[in-house]
Amino acid sequence: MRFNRRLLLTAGLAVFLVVSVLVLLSFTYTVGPQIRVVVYAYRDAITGIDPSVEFDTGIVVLGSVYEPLLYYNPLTNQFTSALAVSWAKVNETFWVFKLRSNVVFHDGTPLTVEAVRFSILRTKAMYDEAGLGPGYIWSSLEDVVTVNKTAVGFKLKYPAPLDLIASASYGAYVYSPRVLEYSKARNLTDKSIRSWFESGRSLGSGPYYIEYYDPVSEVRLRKFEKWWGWAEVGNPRAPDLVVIKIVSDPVTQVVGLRGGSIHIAMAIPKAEIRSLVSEGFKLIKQHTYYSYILMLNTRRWPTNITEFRLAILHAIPWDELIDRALYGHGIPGSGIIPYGYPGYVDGLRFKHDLGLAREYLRKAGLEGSGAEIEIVVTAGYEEEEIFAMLLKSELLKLGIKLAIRSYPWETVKEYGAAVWRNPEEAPHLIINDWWPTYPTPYDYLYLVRCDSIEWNWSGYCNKELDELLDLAYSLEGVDYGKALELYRKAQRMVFQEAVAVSLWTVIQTYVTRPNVRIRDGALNPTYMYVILFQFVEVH
Amino acid sequence: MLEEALAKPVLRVCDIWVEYSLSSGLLSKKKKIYALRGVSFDVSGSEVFGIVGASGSGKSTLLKAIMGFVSPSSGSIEIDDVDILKVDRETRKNILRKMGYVSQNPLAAVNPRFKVGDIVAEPLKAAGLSRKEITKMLPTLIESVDLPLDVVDLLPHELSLGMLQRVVIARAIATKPRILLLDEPTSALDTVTQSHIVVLLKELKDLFGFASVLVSHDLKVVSHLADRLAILMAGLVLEEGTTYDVLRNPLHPYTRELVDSIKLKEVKEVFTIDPRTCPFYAHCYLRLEDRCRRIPPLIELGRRRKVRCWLYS
Amino acid sequence: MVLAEKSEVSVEVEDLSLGYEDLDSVSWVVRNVSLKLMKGSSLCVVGESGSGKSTLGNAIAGILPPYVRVSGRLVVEGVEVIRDSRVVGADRIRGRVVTKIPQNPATSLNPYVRIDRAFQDVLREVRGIRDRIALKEETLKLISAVGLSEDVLSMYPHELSGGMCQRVTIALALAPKPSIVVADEPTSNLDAYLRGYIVHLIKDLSRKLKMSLIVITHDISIAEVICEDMVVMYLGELVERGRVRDVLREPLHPYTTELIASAGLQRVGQKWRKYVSGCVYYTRCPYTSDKCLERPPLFKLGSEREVRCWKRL
Amino acid sequence: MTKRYSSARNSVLRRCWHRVDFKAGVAILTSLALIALLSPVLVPYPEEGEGIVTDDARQRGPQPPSVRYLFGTDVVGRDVLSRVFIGSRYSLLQTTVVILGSLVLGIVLGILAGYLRGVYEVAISYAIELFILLPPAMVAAALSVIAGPSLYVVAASLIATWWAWYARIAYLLSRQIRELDFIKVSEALGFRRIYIAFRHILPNVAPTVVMQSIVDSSSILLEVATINFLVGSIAASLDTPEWGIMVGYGFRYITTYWWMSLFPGFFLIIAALGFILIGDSISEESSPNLRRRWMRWF
Amino acid sequence: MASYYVRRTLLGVSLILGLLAIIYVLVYVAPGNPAYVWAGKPRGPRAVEAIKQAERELGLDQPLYIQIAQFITRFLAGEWGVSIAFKQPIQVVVFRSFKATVELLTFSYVFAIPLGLALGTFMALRRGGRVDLLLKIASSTFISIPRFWLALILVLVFYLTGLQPLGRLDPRYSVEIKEITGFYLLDSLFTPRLDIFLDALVRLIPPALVVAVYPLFSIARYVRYSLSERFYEDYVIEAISLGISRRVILARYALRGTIPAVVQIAGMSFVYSFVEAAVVEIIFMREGVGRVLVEGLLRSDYPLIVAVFFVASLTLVIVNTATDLIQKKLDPRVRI
Repeated sequence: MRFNRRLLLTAGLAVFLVVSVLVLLSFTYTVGPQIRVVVYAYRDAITGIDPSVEFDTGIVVLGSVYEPLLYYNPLTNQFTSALAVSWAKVNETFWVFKLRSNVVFHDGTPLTVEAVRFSILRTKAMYDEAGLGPGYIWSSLEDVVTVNKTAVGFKLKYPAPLDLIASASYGAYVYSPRVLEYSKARNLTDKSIRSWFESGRSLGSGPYYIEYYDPVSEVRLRKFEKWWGWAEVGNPRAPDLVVIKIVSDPVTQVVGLRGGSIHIAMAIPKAEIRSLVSEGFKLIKQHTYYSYILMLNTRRWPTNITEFRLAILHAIPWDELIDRALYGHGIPGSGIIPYGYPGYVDGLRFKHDLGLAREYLRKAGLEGSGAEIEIVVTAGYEEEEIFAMLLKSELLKLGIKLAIRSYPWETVKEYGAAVWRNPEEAPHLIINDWWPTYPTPYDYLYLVRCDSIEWNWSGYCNKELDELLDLAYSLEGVDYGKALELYRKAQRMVFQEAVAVSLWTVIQTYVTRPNVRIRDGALNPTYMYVILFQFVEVH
Repeated sequence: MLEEALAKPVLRVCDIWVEYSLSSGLLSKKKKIYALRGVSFDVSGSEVFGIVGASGSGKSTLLKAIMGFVSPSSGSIEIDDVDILKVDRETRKNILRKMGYVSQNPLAAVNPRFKVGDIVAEPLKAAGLSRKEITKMLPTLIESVDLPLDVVDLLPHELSLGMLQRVVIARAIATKPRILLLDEPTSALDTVTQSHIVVLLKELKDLFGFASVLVSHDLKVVSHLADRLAILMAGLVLEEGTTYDVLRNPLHPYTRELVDSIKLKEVKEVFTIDPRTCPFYAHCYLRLEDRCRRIPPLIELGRRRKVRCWLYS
Repeated sequence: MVLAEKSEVSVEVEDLSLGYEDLDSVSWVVRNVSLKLMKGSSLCVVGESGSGKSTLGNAIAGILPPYVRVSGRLVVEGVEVIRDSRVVGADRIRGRVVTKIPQNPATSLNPYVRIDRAFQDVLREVRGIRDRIALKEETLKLISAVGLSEDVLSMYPHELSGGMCQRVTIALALAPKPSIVVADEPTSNLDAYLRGYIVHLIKDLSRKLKMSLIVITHDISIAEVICEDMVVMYLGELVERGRVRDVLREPLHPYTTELIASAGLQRVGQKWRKYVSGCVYYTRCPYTSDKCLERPPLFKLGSEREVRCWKRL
Repeated sequence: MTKRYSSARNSVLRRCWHRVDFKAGVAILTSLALIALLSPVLVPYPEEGEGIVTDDARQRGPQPPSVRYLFGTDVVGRDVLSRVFIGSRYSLLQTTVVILGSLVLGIVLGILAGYLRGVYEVAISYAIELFILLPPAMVAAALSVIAGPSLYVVAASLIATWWAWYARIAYLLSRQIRELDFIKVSEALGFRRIYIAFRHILPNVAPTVVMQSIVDSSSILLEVATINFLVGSIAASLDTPEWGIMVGYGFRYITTYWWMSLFPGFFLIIAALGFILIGDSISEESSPNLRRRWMRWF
Repeated sequence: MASYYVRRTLLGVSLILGLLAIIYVLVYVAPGNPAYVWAGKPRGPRAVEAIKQAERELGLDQPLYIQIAQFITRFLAGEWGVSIAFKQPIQVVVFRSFKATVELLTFSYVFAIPLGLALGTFMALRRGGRVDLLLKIASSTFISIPRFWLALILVLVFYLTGLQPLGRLDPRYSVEIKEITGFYLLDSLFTPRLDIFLDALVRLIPPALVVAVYPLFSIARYVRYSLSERFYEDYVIEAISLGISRRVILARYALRGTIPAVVQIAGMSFVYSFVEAAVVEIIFMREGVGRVLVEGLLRSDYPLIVAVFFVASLTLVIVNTATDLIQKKLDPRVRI
């Protein structure tokens, strides 16, 4: 067997070569500095990191890189200072914010009044000019003016709760105007600024800066030593390197967490949490305003019949929902504003009562008609799917056939909005998962306004309700309490019409490795999935 | 009377040129290769005209041109005084039905998924005969080629090559054609089967009295069947005459070698053919220096005897 | 292995049967054949396709496929190849003692390499020549022995004509310096014109190199030219054996008669007769008697003549 | 020598019957086919199999395999065995539809390209080359975005790419066949081209292509499943008891309820193996050299 | 000879153009609103204007053939647009992940192809024997296992053992490595750091294993089949009769004709794996083209889908063309 001998010889030689190369290389081996690393497994891809435009998952990155003027905690209803140390409403349409003095941006330039003006006007302009981003929150703003070197003034067109707006989780970030130079842009809305940001650069004042940015797989944040707040936070164990890993698969999150490739996981399968905790992993529960809202198509037969809608809502096994779909990690919905949010009304709930449902069905004249309806859910959201399956089996008892269609989010959105163009094309039921931009009840009730043709998937239009909402909104900056009262009233109207109900509000769970500690300040319910890493300790 | 009938050709092929264009490249010019260079002959009455040539001499192309499988670039092919290259498609098809065609490889000549009966019946069907008439005619046809009757229900792969060739012949004579074109009918067969087919063809010719053109590389086979024959090389007719004359007195040096080859005498192999010179130039033992470089004309030596060699000019 | 003392016998076949396995049956294609070939002599195995002559030739050349079944004995140059229903020594003779000239020259050359590479493989592997210059010299010697020029060496097989290919395969078969060459239908895929050339080439080379030659053919006229001894096979059985001269002058078996007649394109023999067990030739034999229903033994007529026919009795 | 185009096909099948692997393949596929046909009466919980979460199921919740629930129950309590068995209908039907669709399309277009000359040949053969290049999963993905994901879209996109393979075979074969004498003779006899294409070329082309499709069927099954897994798990209703989707669905719970995706995956493999065994036997038996017994011979 | 290469390349180019046209029709002419997506899904007062602008840019108001022509010119000029979902230029998004996928696939195939060849040859030589039977069953089973299922089993194994190298590199190393080629195995050698190399290698092996299974066994099966056939080719029998050794017959006679087809099979499955490897990439937390495609799908990112589609098909055209050229090189008879 000469053939084999030669093969063996060649293989041996190859192995020898490889080994010798490796040995040679090992001489050049140097040990890198030991650094604190935290790997945070996030579920979705990052959709952008332009602080003025980003309106989606990019907040996970932006939250640690940029800072607004204020932070707001709705649970305690308290503002804390961020870049502004103090603020005051001078009159209904003029606010003044005093800036922190020792702040520098990531390129070393100091925070100035001009920077605030630049950032906020750009955010507003991006929306006004190109229709992009969350700039509409500044629609009440007329101009930003310099009061003095350290104080900035906001001139409004009409009264608005500017402290809330300035603490919004989207669209309120401040960054250095030097970006104009870096990107060689000519004006505020120049595309080159966007591409400068999106290519993975940051110019904020936060505790971390972006070192590497790949929106599909990972983002690496480096500790910004010159951050003003390190002394205040007093966390010597804060990570030097934060890796935000996009781990879309929950199983991989578990596997990675157990094996040590992941330190903080936010999408652990709910069924898995208990056993992980028993193994010593730490569980952190976070209250959120992330709600799943069921919307009923009011422009298509048979859901255009109010009684029929009521029948469906009474067929939902409400008591089972949280347990079955969320494994207990949720709060039952009431009305459409989530628990703990301004404007929340307790007790706007339906009961699981098939008898009553049959009654309604008879009233609708559809008993035993074998009506067929369809529900659209977002693919990959197991809670929605389980809900749909439960509903399906309950409706079957009423003789109603429910077809479940699941689509990617973008498609769901198209189907939802179709209710205005062609109601027959839109599904009878559709689930929208929703969280607020800045803490106003208007944000939720916006879902059922006539002019909200993009998000009002019920196709519900009630001029009276719209007027009520407009009034409440205009009162927000003047009399917040009165405004809330009106919002509650509007919510009751929606409830009676049975056009949209909140199914549940999510309790977000994070599971961390034992050597990672998340301090209290790291989580804020208005910042979805954001962990402020300056409050994370690595042991 | 007889003379007259014989003199009136059934098939007259006149100065046929066939060219293939061989593109050696996208950018380079197309090369033209002539498969046939001005071939003429005629066949009359119930005569068998043989064409002998080595592979690549263009002999199969000639039959294909007559059948219309390849179209000549110039020349005329007349059948009963009608030039089939000039008539419209319908007329041409009708004329072609007067011809039978037997090819070299019986395996390729029949549809392997047809039963023998269907294969033989195909020309009858094309002629527009009814099913009844066809079934009536089939047994006689099958018997006329010495096949047992039960083959009609067999598939081609269940027959031997020799039997299959008989099936092909049966198909060719099904419509009682005026002309039978035989393209190397025996070259794929072994000697025993070969002799059977040759004998069969002779019998059939006597029985039906069709004219035929026989093409083969084997002078032996051709000389057995043909009344007259032509020697073809590189698309040129080198010699033409009655079989008797050619075999007894071969004029062209190539013909001489061919006659020798029947007796398995040692002959020279022809390697290279320059299309611009006399095709046999490189191998001719009688080479007449300069003149032979050019292609000699076809010289007529008496009645029905032609040769293409400078020797006789 | 002990080489038998140098004897005059080159190939000895004793009661050899060869068959191919099929699903659950064996089809025997060679049945109880015995023959002897003396050193330096030449033998022709003649028979039509399906007579098992190629299988016999392959057995002698030592290339039996793995699904073959054997019985009897085969000794080639003192090496026992087949013994006790087993192939035992094929790899000892193949390429060392025996080589084969294939039937189909065009497909028998490695299409992926140039001709010189094919020669080098053989010379290096079998003759153990490693030196590049020696390789080149030897290749040239071989190629010129078959009358080819040097430029063939740099060509690929598909660029060669049929006759050239056949000559290359002949040269390849000579390369290992075998003492026996088996030529399997060396001319069946060639133009009639070239047959004589190849036949004479093989004959001359075998004489010159003092090799034993076994020619397998269906054409008895080739046997006449090339061989001294002759074996006629029909359906796997040896039906006649003798000196070529004697056989041709006075064929004893009706099948031999038919073969000779077919060489002259004459036809003898019966049309179709139902097969019965007994004489294999019963179906086609013109002279049958009741005796033919029993299998005839091989009658010995003198030392050199054998025939399997009752007629001789 | 011209190749023989017919090597008695029925005898190939007859020969296959003597092979153990062929029998095993047939046994696997027959039992799967039976399961598919009879599943509504065969399975203990047909309703759950079709995707309905019955009250019973809700009561029992996810349970590991046991005597009562041989394959366990899924995350909402449905019997996995019922789902897998009923799922065989979807998976096998989808595979069959894809094979038949691409066969018909491929053979017809291939013959047209191979027999008709000129523009048709150029256009169709270019289309063949082009469509072969489209990765089926990508086409499925793109179509799912456009037309909304469903099993039909997956089947359609597979047909859209797979036909080209069959068309290529049919094209090359019929291009060879059109040069054969019996076609030329038929043409000379004056038969219409369409008659020749269907009477002469189709019967000679179809068996080879069909044979190839049998050999391919395992790849198609797996490709269907893979696409369903990829596209389906992001974009099809989890009600559908298709194997690929079920594996994808169960995959989310693999660390806790491993039986949810293990069993449908297992059936997928068995089915693919069945197709492979049959395909292998056929391709070995239809080749004269391979069907013989073999030992090392040189 | 040279003209064959020219013609084959021209065919390749024409196929690329054809592909672009198909992709355009598939993605842009379909229902949905490409202009809206192209404009970045704008809202607010100026949205309508922005969409109009995008429509003009895309030429959606033109007849179809002009649209296609415009699309092709735009695409070939490198204007692939900006990813809707990720806001980055598409070239950046695609090629970043492309490198990772190519690294994974190349690594798998570098081992799978020779191993498959060797295994197939081994089986062909022992066809009918017990070893062959065993290997045949094994390889049939292995190619019956869908890739996602195999990955899934691996995940289960990892979960149970608790050790698993996920991702492409330890995060610590990822800030130290010098990105030169984008292939970490090479970059770590350029850096040069042995520990990084080993880390990258260890993390590469498990996913590569999953990816390699299919090509390995399908090549082995093909080689077994085609080699066994080839042993009966006239020229192989002739070589046997001349007494040439098995080694030479295998290498220069039998395998020679098998290799082009093997290259073709490997090339095809290599490109098809771009998408199929997505599962593996997702599970092993690696970047990759397939993953980008899936993410793009979820967000109806038309320009991105088009680009991924195109890159994959382009690779296939290149691989196919290369295979044909190799085939021509290996088999002098090929003529088109």
